[in-house]
Amino acid sequence: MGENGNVWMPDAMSTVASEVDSLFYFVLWTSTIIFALVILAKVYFAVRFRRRDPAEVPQPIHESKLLETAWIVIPTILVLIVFTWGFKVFVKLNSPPPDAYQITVRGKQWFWEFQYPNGTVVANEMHVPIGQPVKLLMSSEDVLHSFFIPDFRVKHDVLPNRYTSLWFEATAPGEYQIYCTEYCGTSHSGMLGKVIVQTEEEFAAWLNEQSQDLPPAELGANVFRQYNCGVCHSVDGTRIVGPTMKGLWGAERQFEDGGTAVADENYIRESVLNPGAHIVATYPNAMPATFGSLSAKQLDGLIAFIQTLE
Amino acid sequence: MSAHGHHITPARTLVMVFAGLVFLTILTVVTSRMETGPLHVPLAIAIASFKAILVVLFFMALKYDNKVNALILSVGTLFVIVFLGITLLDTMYRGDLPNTQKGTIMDQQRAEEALKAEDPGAEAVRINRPENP
Amino acid sequence: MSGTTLAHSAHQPEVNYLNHTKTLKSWLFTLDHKRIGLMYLGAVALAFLAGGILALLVRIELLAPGQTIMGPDAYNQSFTLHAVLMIFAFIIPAVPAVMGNFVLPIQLGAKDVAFPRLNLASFYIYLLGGVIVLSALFVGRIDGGWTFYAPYSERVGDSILFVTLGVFVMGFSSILTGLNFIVTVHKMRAPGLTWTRLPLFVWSIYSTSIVQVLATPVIGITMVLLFLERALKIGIFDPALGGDPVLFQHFFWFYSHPAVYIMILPAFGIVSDLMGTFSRHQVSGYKFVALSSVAIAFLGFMVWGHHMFVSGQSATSSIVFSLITYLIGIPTGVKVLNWVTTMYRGSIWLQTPMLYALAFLFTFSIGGFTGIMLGVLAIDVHLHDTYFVVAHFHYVMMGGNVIAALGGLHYWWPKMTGRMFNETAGRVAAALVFIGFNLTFFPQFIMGSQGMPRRYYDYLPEFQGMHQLSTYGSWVLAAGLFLILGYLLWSLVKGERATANPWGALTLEWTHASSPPDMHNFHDTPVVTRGPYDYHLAPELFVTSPGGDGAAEQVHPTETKA
Amino acid sequence: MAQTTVAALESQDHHAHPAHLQHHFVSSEQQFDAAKMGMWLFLITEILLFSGMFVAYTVYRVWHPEVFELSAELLDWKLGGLNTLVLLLSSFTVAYGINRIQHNDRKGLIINLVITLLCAATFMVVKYFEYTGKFAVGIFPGGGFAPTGVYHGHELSHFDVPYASQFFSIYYVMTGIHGVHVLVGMGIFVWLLVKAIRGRFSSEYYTPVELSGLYWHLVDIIWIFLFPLLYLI
Ligand code: HEA
Ligand code: HEA
Ligand code: HEC
Ligand code: CUA
Ligand SMILES: [Cu+2]
Repeated sequence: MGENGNVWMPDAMSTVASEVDSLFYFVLWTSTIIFALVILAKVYFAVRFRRRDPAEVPQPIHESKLLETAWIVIPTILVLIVFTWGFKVFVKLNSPPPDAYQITVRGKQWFWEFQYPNGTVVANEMHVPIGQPVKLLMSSEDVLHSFFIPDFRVKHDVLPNRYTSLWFEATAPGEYQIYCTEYCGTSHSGMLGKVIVQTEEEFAAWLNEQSQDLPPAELGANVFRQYNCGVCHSVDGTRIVGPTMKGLWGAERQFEDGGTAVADENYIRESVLNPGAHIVATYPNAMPATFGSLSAKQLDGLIAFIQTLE
Repeated sequence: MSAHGHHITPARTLVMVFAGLVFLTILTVVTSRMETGPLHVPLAIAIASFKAILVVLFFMALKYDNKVNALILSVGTLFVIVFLGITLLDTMYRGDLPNTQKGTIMDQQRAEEALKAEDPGAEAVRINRPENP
Repeated sequence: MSGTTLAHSAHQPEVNYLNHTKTLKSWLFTLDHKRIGLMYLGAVALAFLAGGILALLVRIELLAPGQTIMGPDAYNQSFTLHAVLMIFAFIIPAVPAVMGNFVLPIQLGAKDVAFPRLNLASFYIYLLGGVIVLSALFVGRIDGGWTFYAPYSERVGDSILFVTLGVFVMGFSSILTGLNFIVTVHKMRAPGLTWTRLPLFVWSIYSTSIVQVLATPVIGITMVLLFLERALKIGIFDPALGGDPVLFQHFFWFYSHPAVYIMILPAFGIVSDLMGTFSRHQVSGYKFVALSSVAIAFLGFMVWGHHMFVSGQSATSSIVFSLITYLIGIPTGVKVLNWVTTMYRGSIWLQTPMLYALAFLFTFSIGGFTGIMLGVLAIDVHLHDTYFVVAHFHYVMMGGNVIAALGGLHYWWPKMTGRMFNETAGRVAAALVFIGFNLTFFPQFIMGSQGMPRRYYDYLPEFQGMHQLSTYGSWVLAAGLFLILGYLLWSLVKGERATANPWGALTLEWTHASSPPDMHNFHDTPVVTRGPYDYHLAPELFVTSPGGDGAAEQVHPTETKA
Repeated sequence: MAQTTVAALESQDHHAHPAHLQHHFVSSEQQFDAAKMGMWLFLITEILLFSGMFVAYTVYRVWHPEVFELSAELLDWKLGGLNTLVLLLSSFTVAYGINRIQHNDRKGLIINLVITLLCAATFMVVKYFEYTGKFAVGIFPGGGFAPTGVYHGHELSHFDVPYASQFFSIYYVMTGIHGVHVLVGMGIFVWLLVKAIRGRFSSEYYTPVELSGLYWHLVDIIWIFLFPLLYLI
């Protein structure tokens, strides 16, 4: 249980993280000490005063007023300290500096979309510059989600119809995990993402590159990866939640209601935009209808990508 | 309390309480139709509370009843106040730290549309959108 | 309490509440609080078993990342049903409706609870609610967790209507039980049984009942509103209709936080009684322990928002909630202190029930301290909805309530059934439960603070070690619990017959009622002349003992009264 | 309390048990007190049940006071006021009925119960007209809210504003659940009436009348609050 954050807290990678950690360890260790006192006393008494003679009747003892008072006063002082401390850090955690770089975040079942000030939209992989406060302005398209980056010690619920926000300032380059921590349906545990912390220059270069044109199949592969299609669709022929994408192109599809169709551009477009329209036989109607925001370019990319999966 | 000592509320008291209740009903209607400014809501609630107290004390005979029952009622009422009061602490102060927006997104959009409708020329008017505070 | 009454009730009566009538009907329509208590015990144990098996399935699924034994939808439904069963069908009725029903009237020296018919009705309402909840399974999926957060709960299938209706109905049962007990405590005490002579178990059930009566109606109206919101789209909670999802959370937690004190206060009562009996010592700070239950019950109503620190509620309210949350730790802490000091210079008899009381002190304290950590605003931001919270509430619910309830079950088992369980088996099982429990849930604290979110069907490989430990622990825990089930059932057939007062306790159910009690509890209404833990005033209970450990059994002459 | 019980215990052997006394009570006194206390506890659960709706009302009113004031104008305060008076009268007759039976005036009790029932029925009939009148112009709770035409001299299209539907949802839920309580109360009064006609009550024993009365007064009190909150302000 070292202070270096290996057993309890993960390594502190944002400016506020270490403040949260000091508080955490303060509470942890004071609690541990009081707990140890209680348990030691209990074990000692259980051994020392164990019943030796079935007929023994101990005399009542006088309660120690001092002990009782101390036991009330000391914890009260401790909790008041912890309260003020916790409150201060809480306010800091929730008040982004005015010069923060703002990224708009949309949570959907079950992926995250990030929109940069220049209009670039990416999914599940958020690139941010190091050493600069970043503010996320978040909202949801459907149900509650919650945006959590453990390494930065930040979390906030993402609500439909209301903006909430959080902010952080990363202290070292690297990749950090994003979780969704409010239950949101089947793939709640698949609603993951990454924060990629880069130097100013790298970040600027990445942002620039995002707005450039990629070849459609490559763009499609990116979309497929970023939007986590792979959670439900394999590209190597194995069956997961949904049908595999391998060999899908041009194949004849059997539907639950008995209908059939050939998997062409329109079919794939429809499958993605309105998955409930035709349910592939033997599969559940489990694909979320949340991909409506994919642009025409991205859809073309996906189609091109699926074409490559012979 | 005597042997079968239930208190008997005299008919006269009951009639007077009833008359009082009718009077207060009329009063609340009348005052609510007058211009009472900031007193508008509190007055109506005060009158209603007073009526409720009359019913409790006389029709329900709590005035003459076991004190425990009065305690039960007070505790119940107290917790309604706790529920209401602390919930309002949230809903009234929503957005006191910048991590939550006070209004909903729908409201903001409506306000924006209203602005545009008023002044179609000002395409760029964007009120209080979080993107550009 | 004269010697004659003691001798009088010491023998095991031929005719008792269990066998004075034998037909099935005489059980199903019984108005006897003891039989109703036993029926609850059966129902509640079934719920625990079902909930526990689901928990084991959940744990097995988490043995490795990816799919292990079930898919995501099955998993999400498993933990939801696990929680709904455990909370509404098991833990809330467990202690009050089983032990409260059985023991409370006898401890008060009453023949029955104030409203026996209502008591029976609440049992059947409880069953009805349970059936409605389970019928949801046949309608469609029930996922979303036991918290039913809007708007998700309004988007999943219609089965959620059944769950909400079932919870609503079970709530009624809980209200009626609480109401019944409050009136019983006020109006049915035996002569001489003043408020300061009430056993602490009675005090705790009394405070619990207050919470039940005050809080449960709110979950009722919440469920009604959720129901109407689905049926009529009334738009109070659903943001798509202009509603406010955070308001739903206020409604839900206004009930569900006080509900956690419905779960823990009875456990405090059991532990106080066990500490007194098995230390044969006055429970120190009696008045404080008694009143702190009431204080906790009241304070518990003002902290519900500590479940909502990152929900988007205002910081103003978060501050109030956080501050009052800590304040609850103070009266709880004084209870802990008084339990420990009760042991000081006592005469501590380490029988199975006492082992559970000691285990409780350990596990509940961990649960309580981690609760305080969660109440710290800045720390909760990181820990909210991670396995740290899961570990916290299992430490207080399983490690607090269930372990105390197991202690109580062992303690009152001889009274309920007239049979002793096997002591050795009891100790082995207690050890298994204690070790298994800690092994299951302690690793969850660590993975939680490392960032492992809860309600996750799948997880990143780095958490696998902790998850595996936890799963293995759940097997040890299950082994202990099944062992208990086994030897308790066995004792019904082969168990040694119990005397009236095998533990040498001082409360009325031991001193004035036989084991098992007869149908009206007492031959004559007892007259109480001393406090519940005044062991030093009752030497006649112990001094005649011929010696040997556990010899309290031999204290009372087993031969019939001359 | 303990003293009463001792006294009652001692006297128990000397008195014959009245027919209504259950075996686990030592005296009618104890039985009556217990029943009444149980009733009061039940009443506070009712209060807390309604509290949820009052909280919803207050929260939305604080957020959108103008909408609530505007929407309240669509409710007819004359009908609401009439219903208030009707319920007050019924509360009075219940209380007076108890007074009658305490004087062993069985006929008085019956007459008062009948008036109470009539009042309750009037209340429901008025509510029926209020509801149907609104349904006719598309004022439905929640999702169905689509007001059109003219109602009470108001052009309804002005009311198709955000959160007006919330007001009416709350209106329907509150008055609806209150109405259910009135219906339940009517059932209870029919039952009491039958018992009263069969001569089950006397100045010695009228606990069911008294307890039902408490319930009815609470239903009245809730309306006392609903009336100004929904119709007037
Ligand atoms: C039996 C049930 C029970 C009990 C008794 C408690 C007791 C407490 N709980 Fe717990 N809690 C739950 C059941 C319970 N809880 C459940 C079910 C959830 C999660 C629900 C969900 O989301 O699904 C939860 C979640 C939960 C949260 C929200 C976490 C989150 O979601 O982010 C918080 C935050 O404040 C909290 C705090 C506390 C506190 C402060 C106590 C206190 O009462 C503890 C008091 C005890 C002690 C403090 C120990 C003894 C004291 C001393 C030895 C004295 C010295 C003390 C000091 C110096 C402080 N609990
Ligand atoms: C009383 C409450 C209670 C109890 C006792 C338990 C008991 C257990 N719980 Fe549960 N749990 C909850 C309440 C409870 N839980 C709640 C509220 C949630 C939150 C759900 C949500 O997120 O919505 C949860 C969630 C939860 C999770 C997290 C799921 C997730 O977030 O993805 C896990 C995972 O490990 C878990 C495991 C266990 C285990 C292994 C036990 C074990 O302790 C179980 C052991 C029991 C048995 C093995 C049964 C044996 C019984 C018998 C043999 C009958 C014998 C009868 C007598 C002795 C009378 N629980
Ligand atoms: C939560 C699971 C899930 C996710 C995430 C998901 N899908 Fe699906 N998908 C399914 C299921 C189940 C089906 C089969 C049922 C149906 O037709 O709706 C399906 C069907 C399809 C089909 C038709 C396949 C066929 O065999 O005819 C296409 C194309 C498709 N998905 C593309 C995508 C793309 C592209 C993405 C990501 C942008 C995606 N899916 C994300 C579950 C998912
Ligand atoms: Cu999104 Cu969980
Ligand atoms: Cu809580």
